[in-house]
Amino acid sequence: MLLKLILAQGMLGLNNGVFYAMLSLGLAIIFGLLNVVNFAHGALYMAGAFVALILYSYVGAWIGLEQLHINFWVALVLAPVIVGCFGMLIERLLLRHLYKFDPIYSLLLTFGVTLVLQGLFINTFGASGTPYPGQPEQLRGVVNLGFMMFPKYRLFAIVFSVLVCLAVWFVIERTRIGAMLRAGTENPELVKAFGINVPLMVTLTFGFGTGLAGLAGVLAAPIYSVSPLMGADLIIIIFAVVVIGGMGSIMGAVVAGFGLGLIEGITKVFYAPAANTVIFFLMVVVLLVRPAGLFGRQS
Amino acid sequence: DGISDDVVKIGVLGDMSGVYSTGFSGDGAVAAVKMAVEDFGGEVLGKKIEVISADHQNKADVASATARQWIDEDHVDMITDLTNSAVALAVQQLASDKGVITMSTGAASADLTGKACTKYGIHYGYDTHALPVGTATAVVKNGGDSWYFITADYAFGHALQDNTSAVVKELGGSVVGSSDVPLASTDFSSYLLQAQSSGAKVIGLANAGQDTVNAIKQAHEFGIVEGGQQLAGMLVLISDVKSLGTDVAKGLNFTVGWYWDLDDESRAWKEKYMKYSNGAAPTFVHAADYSLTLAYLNAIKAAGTDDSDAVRAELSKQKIDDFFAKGGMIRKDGLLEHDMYLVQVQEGAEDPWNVAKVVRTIPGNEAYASLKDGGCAMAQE
Amino acid sequence: MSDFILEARQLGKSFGGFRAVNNVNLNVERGTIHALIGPNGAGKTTVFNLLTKFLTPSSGQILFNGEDITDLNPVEIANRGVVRSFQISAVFPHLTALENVRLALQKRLGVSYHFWRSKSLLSELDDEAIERLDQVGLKRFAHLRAVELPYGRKRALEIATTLGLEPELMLLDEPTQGMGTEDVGQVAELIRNVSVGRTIVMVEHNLGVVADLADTITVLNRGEILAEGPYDVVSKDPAVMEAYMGIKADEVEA
Amino acid sequence: MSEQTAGIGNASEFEDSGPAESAPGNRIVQGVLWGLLILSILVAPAFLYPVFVMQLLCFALFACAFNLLIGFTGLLSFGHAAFFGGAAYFAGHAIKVWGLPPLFGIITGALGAAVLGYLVGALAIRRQGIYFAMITLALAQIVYFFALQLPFTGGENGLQGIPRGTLFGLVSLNDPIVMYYFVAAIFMIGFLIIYRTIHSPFGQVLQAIRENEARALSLGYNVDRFKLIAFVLSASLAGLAGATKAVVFQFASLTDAHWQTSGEVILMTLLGGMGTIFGPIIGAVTIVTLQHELASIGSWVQVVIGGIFIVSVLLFRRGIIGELARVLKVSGV
Amino acid sequence: MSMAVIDKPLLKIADLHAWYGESHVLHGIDLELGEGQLITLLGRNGAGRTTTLRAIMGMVDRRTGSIALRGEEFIGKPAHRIAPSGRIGYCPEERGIFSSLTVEENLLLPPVVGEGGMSLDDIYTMFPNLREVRKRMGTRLSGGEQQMLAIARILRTGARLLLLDEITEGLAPVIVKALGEAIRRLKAQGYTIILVEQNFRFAAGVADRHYVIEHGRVIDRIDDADVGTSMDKLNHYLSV
Ligand SMILES: Nc1ncnc2c1ncn2[C@@H]1O[C@H](COP(=O)(O)OP(=O)(O)OP(=O)(O)O)[C@@H](O)[C@H]1O
Ligand SMILES: Nc1ncnc2c1ncn2[C@@H]1O[C@H](COP(=O)(O)OP(=O)(O)OP(=O)(O)O)[C@@H](O)[C@H]1O
Ligand SMILES: CC(C)C[C@H](N)C(=O)O
Ligand SMILES: [Mg+2]
Ligand SMILES: [Mg+2]
Repeated sequence: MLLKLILAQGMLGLNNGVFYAMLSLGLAIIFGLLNVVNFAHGALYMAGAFVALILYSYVGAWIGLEQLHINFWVALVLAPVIVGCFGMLIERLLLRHLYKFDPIYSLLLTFGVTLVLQGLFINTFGASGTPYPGQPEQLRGVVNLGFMMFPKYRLFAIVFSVLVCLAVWFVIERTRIGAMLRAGTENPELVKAFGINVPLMVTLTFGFGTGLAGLAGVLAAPIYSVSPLMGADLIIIIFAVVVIGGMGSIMGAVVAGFGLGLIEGITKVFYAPAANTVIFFLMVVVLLVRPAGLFGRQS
Repeated sequence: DGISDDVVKIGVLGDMSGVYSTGFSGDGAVAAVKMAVEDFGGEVLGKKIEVISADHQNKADVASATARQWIDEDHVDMITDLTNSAVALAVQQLASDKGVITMSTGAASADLTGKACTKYGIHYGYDTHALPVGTATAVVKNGGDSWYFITADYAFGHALQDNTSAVVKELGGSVVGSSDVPLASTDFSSYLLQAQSSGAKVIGLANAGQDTVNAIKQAHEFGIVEGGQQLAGMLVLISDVKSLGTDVAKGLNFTVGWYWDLDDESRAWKEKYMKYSNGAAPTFVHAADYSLTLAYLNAIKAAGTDDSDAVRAELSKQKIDDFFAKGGMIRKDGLLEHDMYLVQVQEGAEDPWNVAKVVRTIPGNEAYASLKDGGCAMAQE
Repeated sequence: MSDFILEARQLGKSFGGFRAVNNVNLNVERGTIHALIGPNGAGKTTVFNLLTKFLTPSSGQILFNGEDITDLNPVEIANRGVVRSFQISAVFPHLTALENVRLALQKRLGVSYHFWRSKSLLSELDDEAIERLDQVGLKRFAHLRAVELPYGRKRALEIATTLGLEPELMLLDEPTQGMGTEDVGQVAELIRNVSVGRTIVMVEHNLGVVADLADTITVLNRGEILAEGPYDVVSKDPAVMEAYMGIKADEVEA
Repeated sequence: MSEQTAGIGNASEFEDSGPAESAPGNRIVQGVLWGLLILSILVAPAFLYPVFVMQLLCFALFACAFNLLIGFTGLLSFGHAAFFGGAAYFAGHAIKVWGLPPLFGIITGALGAAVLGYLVGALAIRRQGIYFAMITLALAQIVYFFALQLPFTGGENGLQGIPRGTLFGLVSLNDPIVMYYFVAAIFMIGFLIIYRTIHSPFGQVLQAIRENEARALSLGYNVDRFKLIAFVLSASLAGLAGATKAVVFQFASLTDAHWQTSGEVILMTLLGGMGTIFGPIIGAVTIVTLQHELASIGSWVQVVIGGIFIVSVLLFRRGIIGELARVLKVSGV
Repeated sequence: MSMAVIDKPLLKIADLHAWYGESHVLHGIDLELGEGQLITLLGRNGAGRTTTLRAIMGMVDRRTGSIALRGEEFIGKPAHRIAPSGRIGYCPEERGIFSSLTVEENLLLPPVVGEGGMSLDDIYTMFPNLREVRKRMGTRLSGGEQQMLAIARILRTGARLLLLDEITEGLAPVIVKALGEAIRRLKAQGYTIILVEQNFRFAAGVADRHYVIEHGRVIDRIDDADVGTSMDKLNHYLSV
């Protein structure tokens, strides 16, 4: 019985890990390559979920086709693109002006963006959240895992996000793009002088990182209800995940994301009230013994 | 004597945007109060009646700061709604210290007129004692005699869990465990699993609003109901049933303080209310909001003043006899004792809002704790 | 009795598998100017960092005035009187020259943790601070903020500040780097002046300066000591000539 | 990935920081500001709702305490709400349950915040810059969860009904005017402590550390200890503010410990002027007044506050007082 | 001074002005050099030599005048187009080694701008030190190693015009000498080079001409052959 419960809570933990991993991955890309701590990452995740909701429930009505519900699969493609474009807009219009200052200003700026986004969505959709009705038919129902009934959709979310994380890791760590991006963070002027279009690269990277947040949002929509505050507390957890994984480390973000989800889930079996804090305690421990994080480059 | 500041100000302090903003509080509650003021004629003793409202965001500190300023600066005479027990407990205490009447509706904790009762605090509509009397009794009698609670982690949830446990145990059932869940959670799966592995026959939901809806949905998603466990929502509104869909909510029993399909008077009121609220049918909380506003204004009229002591005394003198409550009375401890109704979800009715049918009327004195057992020290002498 | 103010015994430092400093034995005689030279990457800065504990040695021992200071932290070492300068100039840019120097002097009042007292009590140090500035020719810049000083003068300010600690031993890392010829002369002069009554260890690529100032020269190469002695001896050492000056370079792969 | 970012708001960015602090022009401007401050504190309750002014004072003190860290030590703590809110709980518990008189309750709160500050600070100063910010944020979140879950805090309900009691057993603090001057006195004491700290030998070393940490170290200053002391001081004063607020509102709540409050105090300081003496007060007054005046527009407040944040970061990194000082060519204000 | 005009200059700079923000640093630089030539820019600290190179690379806030390379005007070009279309390699004064990249990543970073660049092996042969440290992070290198890396990095790209800023700064004599050799060899291989130096002796013998810059203007131009006879003048320009 206990083993069953541990496995079951572990699965749920892994399920949360999907979002930890995908969000911290985007955050790590943006931080590692642009040196910006994007506080708005949680809000963009929320925006991704809302894009899915809007596509399904509102767009049809807007264009006079009440029966039109743009489905989940389309949202899975469109939402990251839309959120990513929005991210690029933020980068172009706002962040860009802060690169020459202490990175803390970028953190503060994105904090402001978070407040604005949250406020706008609360005003438009209310604070309480709306369920996403567009869960795809193919993924309804449960799978019997032996130790539990697990919704098909959640299983899909886990597999899908693992694949996405691996693909992203490959591109960044195994291609020259990664090195170019890192260099661009450090000394954009010189990299430009070498003949690389740094501003474009930075914008695209930011768009990519935020697009990942949007993607995570779409994945989340059918699981949680879509709410303006869904990213608010999550972002703090994500920060801890990133610190534990090692800031800027792609592998660290992914492994720590899934791993911490798992640990959090299992904690619930033994002492549920500690589940909220276990990640932060682990963070303290990691800081004490390995200040650069599990996968970070030790300085 | 007379009306202080030449105006009677009623403050609606509610959850205007959060998890309780539909069904319990929000625009629907403000509409009910305004409708009552209009029906009353907009004036009392020749002075204007004014309604102001604010969002407490389910935060007791925000609520008490707002209430403090309402009382100190805006000279509000009565504060109502107070959906969210934590909010209500804080504001009721503060207001009573400052000699202002509060009439809580959305808030549920029986402590409001129990151990936390105050001189000017009134609780109107239902409470956590009254809810399980109908629902839990029905469930236990049907064989659901071991319970696991999923509880909203604040004043209300704990009060509801305690009151329900008491009923369950009294009937010979047992409580095997519970999980405390923060207000406004969207993922109940891990708590549901915990409940499932506890082996309890019944998963009692000591929460409300969106929380209840989410918990019920996810229980279905994880095949928990199919696995043989029964869900018991301790506080369910017809708006929740509507958003769940009657197919998902099928078979659910729950307790309400009023149902619009009780009689002609109620049906008529519902029709009128729906015009005020953009077509949403009233929940019993909205009906209570309307009813208490009239009761308060009548008391001022009868007392000839808006002085809190006089009005409070007058409120206990009247019987509440309207579409909402028949022969209800506001007791010394501030509780409105009135009949409650056990209803059951029904499918396929013509009116989309006709989601339930009344299966039992629970007399007020059975539903609510007696003055003596209520635990209000002030009311004991 | 040897009068070595500083002794490093078998000092070693590895980064990962790479041995940047290997078995270095350094004996610095009291009251002398001791120069550390060597090709780039030889480990000179690393040795400095080890001596001042900005890096932790992988092996070996450091003695100061005969006492083992290997386990002290940078602050304790500084407080014993071993003070360093940096390869790039190190001043507090938005403090005035006077305040820069006063920060060094302030330590001896023992009030640095006193957040409840007024800093006007520091003005008793002003006279001495001015005197120190005068020593390095900065008296008239006393009330200018350090950012506004030209590079060479920043270097001088740094030295004046260091002197404020009255160090027994000063470690200077490339004090003339990046200076125009006129500044180089000035700083060299300055170092000679302040060396009176104390010991100086310096890293320097400008052989002119080294020849001019140093009593003893240690040549490092690939983390190890290649040669040691006065300029005339060291500069004629064939190994040094090859490794450092590049004489015979034709035979060495460039 | 360099960690050596110099502290925020210093060095390279603002090259021209006016003449020496004691120049005659400065003296006048400083005097005017001091005069305005004292005068407005004295007469405010005659014109404004006293509870509101007390709230202003509490947040102003909070912002000044925060500024001690960011403006004068170069450390961005993103977790200061933990001390503000934590102290509120300590004070509330001490007064309500232990029955301490309000003044001692508030002191207990500040001491509690000092202990929290020590624990958080000791961990966080192991890293620098953006890391420091994120670590304080996460540690504050632990404090938040404790506030949520420990039995004595009242969880989501908060700690309600903290009695205001009497001062020295003599005057009742339930009288709004007495309460007001009590709060005003606490504010002034806190503010003077901060002012003195900045202008102390200790403050001088803090500034040196902010400008060039390695050099301060090489001069034999135990940099970590200085930072830690500054952190604890700042946390205690933030706690003083939080504890006082708890007594004013008779309430200790999760909001005060939430990260959003940490964000707000940053905004107040940034808006008023980091590293200025009076800036945080102006910033706090602006933000709290805005929140208060705009309360009726609901969540749009968040949008407005967020917008101010963005604009300040982009265009007014010096803040109101900082810009003023630049225009008037003065410093030390 | 001799005013020999080059028939077909590879690079011709005329009346170049440059600004950092408000501050006007270059006040009309004129210089030219032919394919395969090597010139040096001499001058005191702050004269504007570095700025001249940065202005060519588009790394100043504003520039006016003319920079014609192989007949094409470069003033209006965005910074990231300059190196590829001009086949230029730039080695900055502060070296610009990337700390978050390994030595090898640093080496491979600048995109190839043309054919004929050196291979990694050639580079390691030229700078054996670098081979040893190639897996190390960029700024873990000693000052001198960083300098070598900075030069090596642009030799890979196939650039034909090299702008080298104070490459002997902070280097041991042995390396300075080796670099001198390297420069000579590069010139022999047909590279065109602009060298900014404090130390004109370093380049004497290899250079075709020396330009003396002061206050953002070319104040003199000395053919290498005349260095011997212009010693006094040079010393006067470069010291107090
Ligand atoms: N933190 C580090 N990690 C790895 N290697 C390092 C580190 N610091 C220095 N090194 C290596 O140690 C060697 C010695 O470096 P050091 O800076 O001491 O040289 P140096 O003699 O001061 O040279 P220069 O004259 O060029 O400044 C170099 O090869 C350098 O790459
Ligand atoms: N980023 C900048 N902003 C403003 N002014 C600058 C900047 N960089 C250089 N300057 C100024 O431009 C002038 C020319 O500087 P430049 O670096 O070109 O000189 P240089 O001849 O290369 O001397 P050095 O020997 O110092 O390298 C100097 O007065 C310098 O102060
Ligand atoms: C809307 C409600 C369920 C609120 C709840 N009754 C409470 O007391 O908190
Ligand atoms: Mg060195
Ligand atoms: Mg230069």
